[in-house]
Amino acid sequence: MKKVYKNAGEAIFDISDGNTLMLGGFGLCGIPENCITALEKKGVKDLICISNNAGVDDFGIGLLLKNKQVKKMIASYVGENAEFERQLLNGELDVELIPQGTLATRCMAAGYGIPAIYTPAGVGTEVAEGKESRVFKGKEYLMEYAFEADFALVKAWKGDTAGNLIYKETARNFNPLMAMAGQVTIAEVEELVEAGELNPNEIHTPGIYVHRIFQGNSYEKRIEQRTVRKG
Amino acid sequence: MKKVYKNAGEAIFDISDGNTLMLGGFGLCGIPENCITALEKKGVKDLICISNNAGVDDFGIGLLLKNKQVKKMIASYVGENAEFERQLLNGELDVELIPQGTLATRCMAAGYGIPAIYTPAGVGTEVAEGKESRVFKGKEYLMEYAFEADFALVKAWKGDTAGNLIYKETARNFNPLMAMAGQVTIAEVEELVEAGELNPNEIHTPGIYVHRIFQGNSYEKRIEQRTVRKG
Amino acid sequence: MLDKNQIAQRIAKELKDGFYVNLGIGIPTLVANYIPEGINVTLQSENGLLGMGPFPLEGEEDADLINAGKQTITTLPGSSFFDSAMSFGMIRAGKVDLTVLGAMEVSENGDIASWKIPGKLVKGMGGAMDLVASAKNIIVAMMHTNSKDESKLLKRCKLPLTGINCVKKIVTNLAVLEITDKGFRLLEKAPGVSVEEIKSKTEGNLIIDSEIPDMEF
Amino acid sequence: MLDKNQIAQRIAKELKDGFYVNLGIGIPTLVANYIPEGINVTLQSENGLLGMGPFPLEGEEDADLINAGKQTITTLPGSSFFDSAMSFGMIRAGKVDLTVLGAMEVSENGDIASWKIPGKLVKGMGGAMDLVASAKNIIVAMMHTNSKDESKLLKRCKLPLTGINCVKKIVTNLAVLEITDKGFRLLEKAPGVSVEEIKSKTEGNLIIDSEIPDMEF
Repeated sequence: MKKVYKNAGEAIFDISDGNTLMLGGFGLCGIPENCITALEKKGVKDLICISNNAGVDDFGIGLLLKNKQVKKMIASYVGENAEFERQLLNGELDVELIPQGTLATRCMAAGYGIPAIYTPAGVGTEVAEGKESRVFKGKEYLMEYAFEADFALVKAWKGDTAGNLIYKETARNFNPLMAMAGQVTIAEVEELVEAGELNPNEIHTPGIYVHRIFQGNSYEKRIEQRTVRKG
Repeated sequence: MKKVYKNAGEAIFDISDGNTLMLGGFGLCGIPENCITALEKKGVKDLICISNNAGVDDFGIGLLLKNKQVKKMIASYVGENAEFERQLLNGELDVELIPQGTLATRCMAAGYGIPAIYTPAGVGTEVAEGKESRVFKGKEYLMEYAFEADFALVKAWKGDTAGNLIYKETARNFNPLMAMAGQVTIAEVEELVEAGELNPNEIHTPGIYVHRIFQGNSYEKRIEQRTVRKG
Repeated sequence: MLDKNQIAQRIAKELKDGFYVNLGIGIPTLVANYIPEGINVTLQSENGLLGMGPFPLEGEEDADLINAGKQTITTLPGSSFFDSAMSFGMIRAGKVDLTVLGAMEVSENGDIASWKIPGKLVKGMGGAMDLVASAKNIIVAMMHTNSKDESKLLKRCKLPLTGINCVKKIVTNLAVLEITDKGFRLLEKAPGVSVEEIKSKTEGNLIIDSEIPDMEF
Repeated sequence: MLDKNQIAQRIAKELKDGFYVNLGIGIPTLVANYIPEGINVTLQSENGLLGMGPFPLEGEEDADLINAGKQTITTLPGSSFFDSAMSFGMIRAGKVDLTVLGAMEVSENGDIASWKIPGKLVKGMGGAMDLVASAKNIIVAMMHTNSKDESKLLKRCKLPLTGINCVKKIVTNLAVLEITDKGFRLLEKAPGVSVEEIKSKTEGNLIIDSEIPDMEF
């Protein structure tokens, strides 16, 4: 059972129209660049994308939006994308906004086989509408269900042929959570090594969660807000 | 706000009779040896201990049992301890046995501020008695509450003055989960270094969860089942 | 009347040694510039970092190291990285001592509206709903009135809520107020601002139960 | 009639390339000795390890590296360590392809009793309840009868249950059986064992719907 694929195109071979995808990353940090490009090229349509953000106009999930491949976006913040705005206002795109911690925890719950969790986020707001709520020790919580996704597309720093992943700095974000949650998890890594070359004590995502892995290339790693201080 | 304490005796100064303690470790692997010895010396009584196991007769939590300091033991497996057996049969000790994954997840839930989770473990067994159950997608789950503990006593391999912890191999087990769950978390480490000396990408328990830390000494690290193969 | 930096400076006085603090985007971010001498504070960024440092030097930006505002940043000694579930886990569990965030409206019972203006495009709540639902101590940093000079301290919020009964304290360009059972209790006024002006610009119930001192910095 | 090693050997034939497998204490542990050539299997130990290797060489024991039976072990290339919540998380989420465990009793509907004998001291269920409640595929390895020569394959379990409707297959010293809607379906018999003997030692409903072949190894 080989997990290693040659490139993104091969790794996403069976992603189909209408599939639900989780895409790791926070803003443009830690996004599966190669997989997104391959999806754009493949032209699959009517995708339901679960991702914290929707990229920018010409990068990240923004590429799939521009190409009209996304039917529905489930995210916590989508403010950086004019094309997104246009499609939403035109009714071309469906969007479901959920609190960031709820998004993260619903992914984790899926990876941990926990069908539902309770969180106070959104109590008393429109997020609570239609949701079951419950009081524990005097505080109100919403019941939130684990996410399901046909595929999770994640990006790691280093990976090995057994599927183990190590993320770098804040590029970790949603990646390990989504990696656990996909029916099929596809990981692209900056550096792919043989099993045994990563320290087992430093693995962030154990290989059991990763079904396919490939070494990505030409990472742009675009910075959204380049902020610097004077030396 | 200094988190660093000189030794176990100073770090556990305010643990009192009747407190609920979580103790990390699986069997004798990764147990807070120094804290246990200090508790034995301090002689606090009527403790409620949450730990996967109860040590052996003369090591680990077994030391506290022998000293009759434990009122109640919450664990998943307690089969290695004759003194435990004696006290239990004599009605000197109260015991609550819960599935190991439920134990782990109830600690994690506490650390994540999630008041209750659902797990299928124990459905249809005596573990389910008196518990609320619920069906999700045709499968039955039990609702299990997050644990509460006055103190969590954990053991790590390396730690820094900011309270960050790194565990070694399978000595990780319940330690990071309990570290997140204690009202006050006390970590003993084999090697304590200055903040900045550990790689922030390799931290298992972020310092925010750790209130007190000290460098332990004289680690015995007793092996329960020494199994070897021929060379 | 305070400018944004002075609001941040006043809020920084609320910091205590050993605090873990989450600073929102906008004025709250500026608080980091005024951490008092001798006080050690650890900044949490909800995208997965404890121990956030200042912006990097030019040329030292790292695309893998950003804050929740997607700005390039640095880390300080003792920092740690983690995933988004653990990040909101520590927030939900009350491990973060203080959360400072902006708002469009705050009501006299501590409700906050900060994420959505009906009719305008919705950008999303990001982590704000998680933060306000869970933080032990929430300080709102905002202007006392909106661009139409209408009060942002209301009897009830008019905009869609971010969270309910959660704000503890408010620092505006005019005043420091705390939320009580009976409404906004005026604690301090900005230098040069009269109690009358604060009264006139506070729609919600304003409690003035003593001589109101000027803010100190 | 099979010995314990032969039971393990027969179970090893159920392994498929790429499988993640959790082996319980006792006979299940022996399965690791019979993994077929050319098949790559990753062993999970629920105390927090994927990629468990054999026992260490004498003198190379590491107190920090044990399996769920508290035995000193080693790791293989590609292994990883994690905490107990993640360990049971991957079990609960169905990521472990096969679980092999012992039992005191199995009933014809797939219930299993394995952790408690009333009147005897209770040692605890450890991770068994989590495993049986969540595993995709559970094979029970056990003797067909107990020390009093009473059947362990029952209509209903008499001992306190570990889990319900979960066992898929049973390999005993006498036979290989699978659980169906109507009871135990006999698949294979141990060399030298008659169908009659299996019938007489199986209390639960036994389905024999074809010629029963001898087990192959």
